[in-house]
Amino acid sequence: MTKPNLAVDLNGLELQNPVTTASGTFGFGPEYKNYVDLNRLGGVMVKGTTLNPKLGNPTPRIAETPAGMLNAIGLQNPGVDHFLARILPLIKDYDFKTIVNISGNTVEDYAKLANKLNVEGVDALEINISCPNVKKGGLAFGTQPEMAASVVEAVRAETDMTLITKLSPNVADITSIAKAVEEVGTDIISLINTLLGMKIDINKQEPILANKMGGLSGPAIKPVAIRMVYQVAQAVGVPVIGMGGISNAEDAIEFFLAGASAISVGTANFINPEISMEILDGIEEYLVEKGYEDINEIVGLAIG
Amino acid sequence: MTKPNLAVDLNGLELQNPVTTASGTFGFGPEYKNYVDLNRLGGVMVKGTTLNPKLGNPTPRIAETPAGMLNAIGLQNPGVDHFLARILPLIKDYDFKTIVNISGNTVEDYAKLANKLNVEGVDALEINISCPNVKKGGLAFGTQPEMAASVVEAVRAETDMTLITKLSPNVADITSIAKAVEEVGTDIISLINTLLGMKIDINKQEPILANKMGGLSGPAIKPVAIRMVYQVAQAVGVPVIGMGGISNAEDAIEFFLAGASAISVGTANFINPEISMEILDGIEEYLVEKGYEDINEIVGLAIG
Amino acid sequence: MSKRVISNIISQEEISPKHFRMVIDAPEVAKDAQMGQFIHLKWTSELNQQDPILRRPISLNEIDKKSGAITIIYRVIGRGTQLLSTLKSGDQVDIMGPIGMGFSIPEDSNKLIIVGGGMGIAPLYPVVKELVALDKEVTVLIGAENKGQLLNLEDYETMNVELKASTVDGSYGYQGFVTDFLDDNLADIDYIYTCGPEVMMEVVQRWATENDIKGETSLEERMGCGTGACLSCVCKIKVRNESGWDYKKTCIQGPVFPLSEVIFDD
Amino acid sequence: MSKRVISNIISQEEISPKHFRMVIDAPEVAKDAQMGQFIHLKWTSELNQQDPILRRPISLNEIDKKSGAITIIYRVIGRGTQLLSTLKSGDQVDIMGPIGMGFSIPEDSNKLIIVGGGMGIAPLYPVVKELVALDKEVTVLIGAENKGQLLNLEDYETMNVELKASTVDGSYGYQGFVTDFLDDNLADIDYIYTCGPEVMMEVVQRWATENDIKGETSLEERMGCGTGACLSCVCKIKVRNESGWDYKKTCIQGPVFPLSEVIFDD
Ligand SMILES: Cc1cc2nc3c(=O)[nH]c(=O)nc-3n(C[C@H](O)[C@H](O)[C@H](O)COP(=O)(O)OP(=O)(O)OC[C@H]3O[C@@H](n4cnc5c(N)ncnc54)[C@H](O)[C@@H]3O)c2cc1C
Ligand SMILES: Cc1cc2nc3c(=O)[nH]c(=O)nc-3n(C[C@H](O)[C@H](O)[C@H](O)COP(=O)(O)OP(=O)(O)OC[C@H]3O[C@@H](n4cnc5c(N)ncnc54)[C@H](O)[C@@H]3O)c2cc1C
Ligand SMILES: Cc1cc2nc3c(=O)[nH]c(=O)nc-3n(C[C@H](O)[C@H](O)[C@H](O)COP(=O)(O)O)c2cc1C
Ligand SMILES: Cc1cc2nc3c(=O)[nH]c(=O)nc-3n(C[C@H](O)[C@H](O)[C@H](O)COP(=O)(O)O)c2cc1C
Ligand code: FES
Ligand code: FES
Repeated sequence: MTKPNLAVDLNGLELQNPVTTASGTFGFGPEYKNYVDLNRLGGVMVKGTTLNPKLGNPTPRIAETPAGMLNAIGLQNPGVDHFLARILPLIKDYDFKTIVNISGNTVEDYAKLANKLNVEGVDALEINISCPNVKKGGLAFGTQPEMAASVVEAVRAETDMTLITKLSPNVADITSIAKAVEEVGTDIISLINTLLGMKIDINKQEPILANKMGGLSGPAIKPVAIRMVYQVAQAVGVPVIGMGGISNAEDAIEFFLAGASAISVGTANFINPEISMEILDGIEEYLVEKGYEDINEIVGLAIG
Repeated sequence: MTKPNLAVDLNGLELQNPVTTASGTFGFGPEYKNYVDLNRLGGVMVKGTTLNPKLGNPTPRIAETPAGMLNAIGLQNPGVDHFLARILPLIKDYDFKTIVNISGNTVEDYAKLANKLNVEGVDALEINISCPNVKKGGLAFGTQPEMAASVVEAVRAETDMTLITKLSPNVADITSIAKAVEEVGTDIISLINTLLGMKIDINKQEPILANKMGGLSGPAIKPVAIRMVYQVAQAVGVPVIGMGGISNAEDAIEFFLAGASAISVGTANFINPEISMEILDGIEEYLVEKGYEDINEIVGLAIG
Repeated sequence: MSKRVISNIISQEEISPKHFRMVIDAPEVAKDAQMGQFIHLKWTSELNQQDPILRRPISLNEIDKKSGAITIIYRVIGRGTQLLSTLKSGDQVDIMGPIGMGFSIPEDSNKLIIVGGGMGIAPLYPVVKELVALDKEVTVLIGAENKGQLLNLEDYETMNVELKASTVDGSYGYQGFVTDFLDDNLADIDYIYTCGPEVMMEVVQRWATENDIKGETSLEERMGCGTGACLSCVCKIKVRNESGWDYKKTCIQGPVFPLSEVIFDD
Repeated sequence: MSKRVISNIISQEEISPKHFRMVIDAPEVAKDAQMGQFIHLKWTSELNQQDPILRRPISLNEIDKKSGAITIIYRVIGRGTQLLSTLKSGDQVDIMGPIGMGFSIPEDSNKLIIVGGGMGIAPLYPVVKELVALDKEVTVLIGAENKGQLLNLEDYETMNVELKASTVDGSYGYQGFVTDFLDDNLADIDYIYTCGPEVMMEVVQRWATENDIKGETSLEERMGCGTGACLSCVCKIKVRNESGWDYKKTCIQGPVFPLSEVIFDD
């Protein structure tokens, strides 16, 4: 029995396997080195990075919900300069692809970030368009096709690096956003980011999160994520990285069948720090069991 | 200890208590008579009713998901004429308010339904705007303010009955839809309907639902529902009926604190057929424990 | 009348790999239960346990009205049945039941046949018991993967019935499918009861039609409410209307339907 | 080094209403564990169990490096601890640990004091044991709602420490708050260790500052990952920068911090 091929080529971004870790849930990678053989990961989407350091929101920053959790971290991060000077050197020699998740409040923020990150060691940028556009009253870039496209266009102008655009699920028609960012040159689309949610403490009679609202992640949102991957995979020509609630290999396989060419593991890392490796092994087992020689064979099989 | 007041006046629709059952999850009411003292319910939103009888979708029509379920019933119902002739007589003498959930594929459908349902025994209409607008390529009415308003306006023109507009959560900005339907005369807003989702059978490599996609309901969606109720309660002046994942009294209280004046129990009826009564009792206990004399005192307490 | 009760498990045993027999103390359910009805159960009495969230429909395999015990036999398929199988005597389950329209026995029938395949044998056992009690001439045809999965085999062996069994692996009886027993020698049968995989029931239906034998079949569909409210469990049943069929609710209008009226095509 | 292990429960007992002591066989964790560190645990070894979904951080109350056993003491607060409390000897839990920066003992300190309130007494017990082993002069001040909640009380009573206890209901020792013990007679103390409700720690911090006593405190924040990745657990710690503070991760940069550097205001 020969081992099935797990390598995927995402429009030029070559991953040794399709298992990546979702931004904000895996730090910069080394946080998990006690639990995971980092060299076996396909890619790591590092914590959302901004132009200047950000302190983030007050605590409580997380709340538990049925089969999920809310987070309102507020993009706490040391800023792109610190990332380049202090963190990138620590991670660039691992075998995983280093994908930097970038966030801004203006189109210019994104462009400047892309410009700064146009360096060796960074393999791709993941553009987080779920951020509020301060010039549009805080409406998230990712909720309107034109705004989403304007960000990607500005980033594209700064770099030839592989661009992944990460879509927000808080929209009526995810395909219109996907098509808009494809048109202006994104190489890959990743989805989904978190659903906007809230939880109230009925004793204190106030929202649990200091920020009141937060992003819902975890198994609870998987059906929404699968649906959106399924829709987007049919609407665009670029490859899709699927995420949202993936907690085991079966979940990951659902995403491949729905049309994802690679997947990201998010909240599940908190529940089982070793899960990314278990998922990788489980995907391989599934392929062997079903007689496939290549992971790419199962991508989109449930479409039709 | 005097019993706290549970009666609520929703812009003219007077419910003996704020516990109602969500459309499509409680039949017409009598389906639950073995389990629930129907006369103790505040209201029953009956199964989505259309102009003509509908057979609905092929099976499987439901799938289980983490802390939730998907459904794609396809609005199977006997049609409004049958409802009026055969079903309304069976339920109109119960103490609960009979609220008819109406669905259409054109604005005219809704108007005709409202016209026919303008009869004694029907206490209010709940306009389900999550349906696809066939004239707009199947885009759901509830995803655009103008389309949503056009439905409510047409219904308003036909009847003086209390109108509840039920919002779809599959939108970027729920408040813009809420404001649009308030402007054209809805008396009450109910939310949320289901989130669009999907599940794939990894052995058969195809979607589990015959209809492929379905509506996600149950505890999984509660954080999204709470967030939307919280947003809408602040954006509009009309009362809000909250629903989405309510499975016990604590969940219901979260919705009141978020700004709902009444609540609907949906999927939880399947899990525990007696739950609506347990929720009613639990709400009363909470009020007593915290020393409130009236349910209306806690509405919106978490806003601020 | 169907009701909801939290009930104690009297016993649970693995009768064959992945196949379990559970006896539950549920006098309120047993009292009203009829053959062919089912219970809709949650594997735990803790309803806030949301994983999995829905109840599971399982047929009544035995109804002991005197002791108030009901017996179910089930196969571990997925998470719901797997969790159910971890329970022990003394643990509790949350039951809705008895639910549905059960089997009936036409007064004028004397030679009756039972055709059960796999887990479909489970709901048929109470029918056989009843027929034997009524002194009818009963032929029992059952088939499964292997001997262990021939449910109630030992019971049937001691009963006054004509028993034929088949296994796919040949570990007991005839090696093949239970439908292979359906030949012309059986054409003088008055009435047929069947339950099993859809492909099997289709064959039985065709044979019954050809031989002009009436009968009943018990169907399985995914269920939400178990009360007739959610419309998730519908099956296609022939009726006299334009399209020739209508959707009926398997939970309360079934699970037992006249064999000739079922349309197997979903 | 922190690792993930599925471990057997050796024993669990309810030591006071809603308060449980659990002993777990976890040699891999015990081996590296230091006083003040914690484990991040899931109440079941079945990770697909998503209700509740997150792990729970609990301090190490005893570390037996020889036998490989670790002990935790916890109070039932919500669903996670409630489910934990249903487990019995032989059941399994899923542990990540040991995690975090523990307590340290400054070499030049001789008179040390422990101030523990409520569940905050739990992580302090290993410190007292260590100090006593090092022949330091130790004062132990503990306070709780009632006698049953004075954790490790019997242990402290047999140890060579100056022990003062308070209860809110007066069921043992002084009736009042543990911080009432903090008077000028204690001003010759070298070093202080504290853990408890935030209001208590604030009082202790103020008193320590006034009397110029250095020390350490252990904090609690809601935790996601327990690895330093998610940034959910941050607390405000004084640093020399423009704003005078920065967020530090309670999980891996804490839970123990220098008492004077903590800003209690969230
Ligand atoms: C009226 C009726 C009587 C039944 N009697 C028996 C019986 O006596 N013994 C027995 O072993 N099984 C019986 N079944 C089938 C049994 O309900 C399923 O095997 C069980 O629900 C599977 O649950 P799971 O969590 O293990 O599987 P999963 O596949 O994880 O379940 C996922 C979902 O699909 C549903 N589902 C899966 N298989 C079936 C099925 N065959 N029929 C209906 N829903 C299904 C589940 O209820 C659940 O909602 C009966 C079904 C019906 C409708
Ligand atoms: C480093 C550390 C050590 C701890 N040591 C102990 C100990 O030894 N004994 C003990 O009884 N408790 C200890 N706690 C508190 C313990 O973690 C909480 O009581 C527990 O998480 C409550 O879980 P629950 O599901 O019962 O409560 P719920 O309120 O239902 O939990 C909901 C969420 O809030 C979090 N949460 C609730 N209370 C706290 C809290 N006080 N601190 C952090 N997160 C919380 C939970 O982890 C969960 O994510 C410690 C906390 C930390 C951070
Ligand atoms: C604590 C936390 C922090 C996150 N931070 C970011 C971030 O900085 N940038 C981003 O694009 N997504 C962020 N996300 C979203 C995840 O990357 C992912 O899209 C989402 O959680 C859905 O996947 P999951 O359900 O597997 O977690 C964060 C999620 C969590 C739970
Ligand atoms: C099986 C099923 C059928 C439903 N049918 C309708 C319907 O006909 N009309 C409607 O407006 N909503 C319908 N809904 C949505 C519910 O009324 C409710 O808005 C939604 O399920 C969220 O509440 P829950 O999470 O408590 O179930 C249906 C939901 C379910 C689960
Ligand atoms: S299971 Fe709901 S109608 Fe049959
Ligand atoms: S718990 Fe995730 S960083 Fe501390």
